[in-house]
Amino acid sequence: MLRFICPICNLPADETELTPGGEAHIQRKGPGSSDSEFYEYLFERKNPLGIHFERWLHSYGCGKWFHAARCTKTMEVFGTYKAQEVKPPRHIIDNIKKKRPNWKNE
Amino acid sequence: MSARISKGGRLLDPSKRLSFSFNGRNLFGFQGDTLASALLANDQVLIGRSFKYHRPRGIVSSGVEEPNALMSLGHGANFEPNRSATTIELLDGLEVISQNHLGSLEWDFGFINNFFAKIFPAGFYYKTFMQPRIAWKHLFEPIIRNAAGLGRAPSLPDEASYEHFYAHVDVLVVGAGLAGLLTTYELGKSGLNVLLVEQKHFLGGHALSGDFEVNGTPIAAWIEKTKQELANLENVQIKKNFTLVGIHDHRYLIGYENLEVAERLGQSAIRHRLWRLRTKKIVLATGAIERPLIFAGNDIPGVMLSSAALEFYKLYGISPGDRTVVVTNNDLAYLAAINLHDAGLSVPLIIDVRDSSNGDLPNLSLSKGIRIEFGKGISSVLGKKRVSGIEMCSLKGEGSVQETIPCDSVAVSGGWSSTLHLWSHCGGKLIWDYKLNTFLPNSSKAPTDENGENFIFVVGSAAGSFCPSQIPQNIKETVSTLLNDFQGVKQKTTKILIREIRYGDCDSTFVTPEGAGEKLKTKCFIDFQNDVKLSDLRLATQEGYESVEHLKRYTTLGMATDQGKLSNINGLKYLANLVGKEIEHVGTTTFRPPYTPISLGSIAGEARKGLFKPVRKTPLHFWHEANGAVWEPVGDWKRPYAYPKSNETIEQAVAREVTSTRHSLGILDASTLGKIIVSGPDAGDFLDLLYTNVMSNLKIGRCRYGLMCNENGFLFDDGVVARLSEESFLCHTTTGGAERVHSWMEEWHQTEWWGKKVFIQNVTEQYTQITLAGPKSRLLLEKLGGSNISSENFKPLDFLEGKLAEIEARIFRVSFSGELSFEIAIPSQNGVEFWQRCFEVGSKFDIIPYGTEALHVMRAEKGFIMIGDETDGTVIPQDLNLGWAVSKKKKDFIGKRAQERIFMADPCRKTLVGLSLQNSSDKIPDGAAVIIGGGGKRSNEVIGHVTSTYFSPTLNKPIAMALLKGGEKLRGKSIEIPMEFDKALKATVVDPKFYDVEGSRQND
Amino acid sequence: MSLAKSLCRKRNRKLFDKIGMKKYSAFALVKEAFNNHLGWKRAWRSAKPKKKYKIVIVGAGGHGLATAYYLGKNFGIRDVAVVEKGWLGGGNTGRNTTIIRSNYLQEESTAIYEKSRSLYETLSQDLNYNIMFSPRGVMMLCQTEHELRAMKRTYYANRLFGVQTEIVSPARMKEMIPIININGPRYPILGGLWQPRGGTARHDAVAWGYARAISSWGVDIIEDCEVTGILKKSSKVVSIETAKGSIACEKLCFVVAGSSSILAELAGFRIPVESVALQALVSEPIKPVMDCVVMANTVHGYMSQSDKGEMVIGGGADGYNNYTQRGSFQHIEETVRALIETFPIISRLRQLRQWGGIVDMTGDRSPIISKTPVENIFLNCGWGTGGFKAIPGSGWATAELLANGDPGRLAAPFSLNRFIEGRMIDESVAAAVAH
Amino acid sequence: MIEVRKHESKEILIKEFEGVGMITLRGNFSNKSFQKALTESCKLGVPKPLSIKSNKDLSLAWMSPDELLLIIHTDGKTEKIKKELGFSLEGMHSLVLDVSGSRKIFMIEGTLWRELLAKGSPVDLRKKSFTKGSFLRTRIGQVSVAFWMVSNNSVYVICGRSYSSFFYEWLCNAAVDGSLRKFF
Ligand SMILES: Cc1cc2nc3c(=O)[nH]c(=O)nc-3n(C[C@H](O)[C@H](O)[C@H](O)COP(=O)(O)OP(=O)(O)OC[C@H]3O[C@@H](n4cnc5c(N)ncnc54)[C@H](O)[C@@H]3O)c2cc1C
Ligand SMILES: NC(=O)c1ccc[n+]([C@@H]2O[C@H](COP(=O)([O-])OP(=O)(O)OC[C@H]3O[C@@H](n4cnc5c(N)ncnc54)[C@H](O)[C@@H]3O)[C@@H](O)[C@H]2O)c1
Ligand SMILES: Cc1cc2nc3c(=O)[nH]c(=O)nc-3n(C[C@H](O)[C@H](O)[C@H](O)COP(=O)(O)O)c2cc1C
Ligand SMILES: [Zn+2]
Repeated sequence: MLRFICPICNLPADETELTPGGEAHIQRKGPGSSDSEFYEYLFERKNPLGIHFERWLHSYGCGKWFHAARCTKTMEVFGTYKAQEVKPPRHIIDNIKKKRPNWKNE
Repeated sequence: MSARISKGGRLLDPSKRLSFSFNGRNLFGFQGDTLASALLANDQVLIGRSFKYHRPRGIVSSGVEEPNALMSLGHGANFEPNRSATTIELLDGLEVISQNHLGSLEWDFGFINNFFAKIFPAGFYYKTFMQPRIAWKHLFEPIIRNAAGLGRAPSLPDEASYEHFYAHVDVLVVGAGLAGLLTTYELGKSGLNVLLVEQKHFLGGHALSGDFEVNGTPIAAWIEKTKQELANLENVQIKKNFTLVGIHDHRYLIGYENLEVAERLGQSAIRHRLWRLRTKKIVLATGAIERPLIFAGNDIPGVMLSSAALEFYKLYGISPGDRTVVVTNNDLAYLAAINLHDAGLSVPLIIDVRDSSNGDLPNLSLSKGIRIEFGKGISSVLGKKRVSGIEMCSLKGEGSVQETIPCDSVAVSGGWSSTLHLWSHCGGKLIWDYKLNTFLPNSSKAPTDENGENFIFVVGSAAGSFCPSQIPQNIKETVSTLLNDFQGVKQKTTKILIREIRYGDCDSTFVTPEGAGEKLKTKCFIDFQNDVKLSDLRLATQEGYESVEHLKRYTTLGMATDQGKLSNINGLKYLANLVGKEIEHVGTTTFRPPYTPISLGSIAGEARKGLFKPVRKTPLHFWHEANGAVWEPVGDWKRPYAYPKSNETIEQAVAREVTSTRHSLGILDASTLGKIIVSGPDAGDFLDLLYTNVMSNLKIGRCRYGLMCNENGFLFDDGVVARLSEESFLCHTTTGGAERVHSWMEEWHQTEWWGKKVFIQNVTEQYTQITLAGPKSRLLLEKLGGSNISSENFKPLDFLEGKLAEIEARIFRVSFSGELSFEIAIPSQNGVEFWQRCFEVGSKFDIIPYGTEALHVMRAEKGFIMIGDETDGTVIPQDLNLGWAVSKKKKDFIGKRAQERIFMADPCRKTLVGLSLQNSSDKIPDGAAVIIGGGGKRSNEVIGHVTSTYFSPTLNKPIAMALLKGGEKLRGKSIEIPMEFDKALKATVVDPKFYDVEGSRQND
Repeated sequence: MSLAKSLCRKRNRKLFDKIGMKKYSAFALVKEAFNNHLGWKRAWRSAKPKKKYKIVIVGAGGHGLATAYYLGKNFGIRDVAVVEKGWLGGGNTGRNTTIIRSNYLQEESTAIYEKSRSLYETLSQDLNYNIMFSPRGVMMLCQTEHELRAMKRTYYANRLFGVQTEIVSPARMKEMIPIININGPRYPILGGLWQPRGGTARHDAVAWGYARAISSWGVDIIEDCEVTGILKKSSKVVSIETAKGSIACEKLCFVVAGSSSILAELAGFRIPVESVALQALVSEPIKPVMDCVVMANTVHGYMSQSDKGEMVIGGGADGYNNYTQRGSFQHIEETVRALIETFPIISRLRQLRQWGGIVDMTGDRSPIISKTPVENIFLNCGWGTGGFKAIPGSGWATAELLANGDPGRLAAPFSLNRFIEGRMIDESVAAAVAH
Repeated sequence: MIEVRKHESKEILIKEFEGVGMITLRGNFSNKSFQKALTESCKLGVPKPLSIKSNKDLSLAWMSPDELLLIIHTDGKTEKIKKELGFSLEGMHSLVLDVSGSRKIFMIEGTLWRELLAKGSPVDLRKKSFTKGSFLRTRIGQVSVAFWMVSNNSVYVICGRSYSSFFYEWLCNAAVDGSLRKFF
């Protein structure tokens, strides 16, 4: 039963108050993209064993989406941040690197 | 015999006699007894039969690790199988029945299995019962199933109440033994908010059976005193009958509070309460569980753990037998011998498999005149339904008998296993301690929380401090590290001194004699409940099932209701021997929640019957109810399906509702339709991205039917959009779609197009939405008065904000029935009033309410699609001839790119058509498949399926819509719908608009 | 190794003796009883990896082992290794609720699941290992009008594709399943889709049975041997790195379910798969009360009773990526309350154990049996919440793909390409869950 | 504010109301003019996240970073305040909606109200965490709600109108005599 601190409310939100939304930072591909680009956007996922940047919705709370960096192996959370960040912010990356020196952001 | 004696019994209240029944026999016990102690008090040593061989079994333990003493309790709605007698507090009037015997407990026909035991070793069923094939299902499987299964299932629904409770605490201490009490005592002074939980109905754990002193106070008195002191602390709470059953990710814990006794005594409305705890730190003071030694006949009733013998005596005043032989590999079991001896019972012999002991207890025993034999073991236990003696042998050899000692009980100890299940639930690992002969927490592979930090601390015998005198120091250190993690909280320690004699080391022996041959091994039980013997483990490894996990699954070792609490470590030790590895390399199987079984009722909590799932009700719900509505669940809503009159069938009611609406006037509660306001300077642009058609050019005061697709191009919702003002749109959605569409819009706005200035607000519940349909609908509205809705002034797809019958209303001229129709939104507070006004005024127009089915029939007659019927998540608008509502001009909208993919333009895609039956007395079934060509045979190509099918009261014939491959090209062609028995219905492919194709009625 | 090669050429019967495999039968059991069962041989050899194999299959779950089996049986290819990171059958094959059915909606699915189900019927005999296939029937409840319509659609589709199913009335259902509550206040039961030849099997035995058979042919099953790297030379794989050294191969096949993305990453491509936890639980055992499998999709829960007597219960999957083999408690809760509504008598039964498996969910919830961007790597995955029933059929189809280099009729629709073309095989249209 | 029904058990009194004036207000809180408009028409400033501000007539609750809920305690004022707000926010990207019919409001009285809510809500309800002035949006059982303390002895809970009869039953069930034990 996960728990994240919603970066908007600053409240620890119980998993049952949240809705998961899959991988974060996927760049939308619309008309004009090639078939394979569109396939990548729609279906291909990193699904890593390790640190995953992902989306959550504080659905029973403020109703806002946010991003989280979480390890899919240990469930450790390295921080949450706003959904409008197009890439993981510096402090999140720093925190991950501090705790997982060998981690590479791909 | 086992019996109640006048000594011991720290938990008993001899003034309160309780009566209970066992297999119909009336027996007595006292307040404070467990069912197990009460049974023993009545010399009920044989208490059940084992799972596979139906062997006679007795009580072996005094706690949750009990594998044998499973009972069925109560009757009727209170019946419950598989309850272990050692964990049940005795209650007056308790009804108890033993389990798993064909015939009586004493004379069990199932015992016949025991004689075939030789051909039923572990996994025998994988090797046989294969021929003839049919026999497995009809013969062998039923036999196996009936033989297995322990207790009967309840036959009546459970009437008890259950509930959940959420709590946040700073520190949770699990287990109120000496270690748990001391920890709580220490933490209590810190001011932190502490919860101490104990699964049993008393505090003190094993220490309550001890005879040592804490700071000079005898242990029992110290426990009582500490309990009082803790009770006075504001920040500390203690819960008995409360088992922590699971530790889940991110410090989410599940606790199981057993209130059965309080419930039975009328002091609690709740039977079980399931706690969900979030805590900062957890201290496991869960103690240790004793292991049996393994020797032939170790399952015969009368053989029990030394700690059980001690506890039954100390806490409940029970003698396990008149003559008790103790057999052990450690010092602690001497406590049982000494205590029984001091109680005046006979302890003819202590068999100690060790060569000697470096502790004080053996000498103490000798000084009391108890005989000790070192380096010996048990070759066999004598007796069938209870112990009559043991045969002593030397530990080394193969078990040749040196002496036969008559006795009626055997107290056995094979060492102690620290209780660390909870440590492992969330990924914590264990290491084997060779000195203590137990697994201990591996602090370098501890479970971690969401911050990647350790959050579980282990103290007391769970951490390997088996001797009470070690515990205070262990706790002091733990508490100080724990408090480090709480800012500003300092430790205030008290000096605690526990004086206790020195315990000698435990030895690693677990099987006696060491050289036991095959014959003995087939009587050496490891898992009592599942009848797993040494010979089974040997066979499994011989066949290659030698990883612990294979071993477990092949032999069922540790899979019983005690989950191997008693058997696992012995099993692992034997496995290690068999495969020639150290136990730490063999590893353990995974510990999984729950620590002890919990009722399914408690998991469901209050969410049953009426509270199972929310029901959403419109403001008019009570009216529908009072007017005979039959309900249909739609999403969380309940909507009226139809309003049958007392003499009508539902079909007749639907037909009447349709006809009457088409002829005069029908009224529908459409409040469940989603209503979403999208407002802001960019609202139009934003909606252009969400709908397939253009919304930005909609005129104020006008409506447009819109479609929404997902990024895969598939249609998922439709509805009418109205432009309220320059910057504000009102989007209608399907009933099931309101929340989905609202969050869909929010998601795209927040995560992709946050630059667009819009606010999105779900106002579904703000309005009572009412549809008035039928040729007389305008007349009614005119009668209600307040707004100009004349045909010149108020065209199809117009809307206006005004008043009707003095009530503020928004009126939309839209039609889903094909009739002249108005949809009216009234603030929900006024909905009922308005609805009733419609009936008052409408009576002269023959107004009738209609339900969802009439609505569906009417829309099908018009060939309108229904999300969920014509769509199934794989359909694009073009398939439904709705290409006109998909903009070609727009650069982008959700689903556009997807619709450009190869398969979306494939000519063999299914498209929507109407079906007209050639024989109009037929009815096309829902979902029927459609083929081309005759015969209804399998060989024919399936070209699609029926999406909607109704009998049309308007046209007086069946109508249907279907999605067919290349549907458009099939117009006018004949297709077939195969039915049972190779029959087929014949139909012609037609336009799905069956009624009023020009739309003159709705545009009137 | 010459042993393996020579084994490939000889008839099975002889192989039994070579490996020392002993035929299982009641007779053998009685005979062994007199010998204290000391004569039984290992079910499968514990093999050390050779330098090179023609085909290496990664993952000794049901699908990997079945693939090896049909490679040997249908194509005579036995120079094969099955490499497993843990203990064989320890993935989802060892932790599923064992429902076997083939009443799927789409033609492509029906074809492979029905093939699979029919192979299950004789699998015990084929493998000479009792996998306890129990065709006790699967009942899928319909609790809304909409669900009833969808089930009817499935029923008609099934008939035409040769899968025997029927729609049963609530009254009939009550006769078949006396403990069911058909008048639940919230979602009364409106009917059911009944597949009489569906049922369950003993999950572990499926893996062990296949392992024993292929091992006897000389196929190497290498446990405790995680694949950690993939060596490629121009778009082809030459060898794999493992915990037990490097192994060369001509063809490589990933059959690793929840770990598929990790292996794809090692091989340098990505796949349309996400790994999430799916949970199950068992009650304490009781005497038989329910003789078939019941699935309730509207309320989310399904249940059957094992031969040992526990009620085996499965529910929904978590919505977030997870490799821990445990999930969130709320799913257990949802499932249990749904089942108590459906079977009120189970409220006083007790949960004995819960666990999770990591299931591989694809974009359209249908599996992938396909070639990949790397020429000689093949992929079998995406069975998600429902691939136990598919083990024999999928093994059959994957063997075909591996042997021929191209998919046969069964596998063709399940290519990776379908996601690019938009040609999805969407089973969720008929049922929310697909166990 | 009309009392629809009430339920009394030994420890708890539950009352359900409708017709409580409520206005949803969306806008940019950091915008000075927005703040000004608010102070002018409500005499209340923007509340901090997870909090509620009240005066005699009104309460203003933080719903999300761009949404406020204005609760009007005095009958008959809703329309007027809505107009005023609409007027003063004119020209600003904002939204003012009367949502009085969208929700129902429950008053729960009794010393064990925390225990009652804790049967269904995962939030931290300890006295030190949930205090007067806190406003939380969460879930109780399967229903989405928001609540705030009125006094040491009472709390207000709001939920969607269509869920209210279910929620009322939920509350009555949770208040059953013999099921509440002091914890907080
Ligand atoms: C709780 C639950 C209930 C289910 N219920 C049903 C049901 O009722 N009916 C049904 O049909 N299906 C059901 N399923 C689905 C079914 O279990 C799976 O689809 C099926 O077992 C998948 O088999 P597999 O062989 O593909 O994968 P697995 O059995 O998971 O095997 C994959 C193997 O690959 C190994 N592996 C992974 N990475 C590596 C590596 N790097 N190197 C070497 N080896 C590796 C793993 O250790 C594992 O043994 C359920 C699943 C779960 C979790
Ligand atoms: N009798 C013996 O021979 C023996 C053996 C080992 C230890 N001890 C003695 O026991 C004492 C050690 O005390 P301790 O506190 O470490 O152990 P303990 O066994 O006395 O206490 C542990 C307590 O935790 C409870 N518990 C375990 N799991 C639980 C759960 N999941 N939820 C709730 N409660 C749970 C148990 O019911 C028990 O009361 C010392 O006196 C030591 O000498 C005695
Ligand atoms: C069909 C089925 C029935 C099971 N029955 C039992 C059982 O009776 N007792 C038990 O302890 N576990 C039972 N299990 C659960 C296993 O013990 C184990 O938890 C599961 O296979 C997952 O493995 P793991 O817990 O080792 O990760 C069963 C599992 C399955 C799939
Ligand atoms: Zn939030």
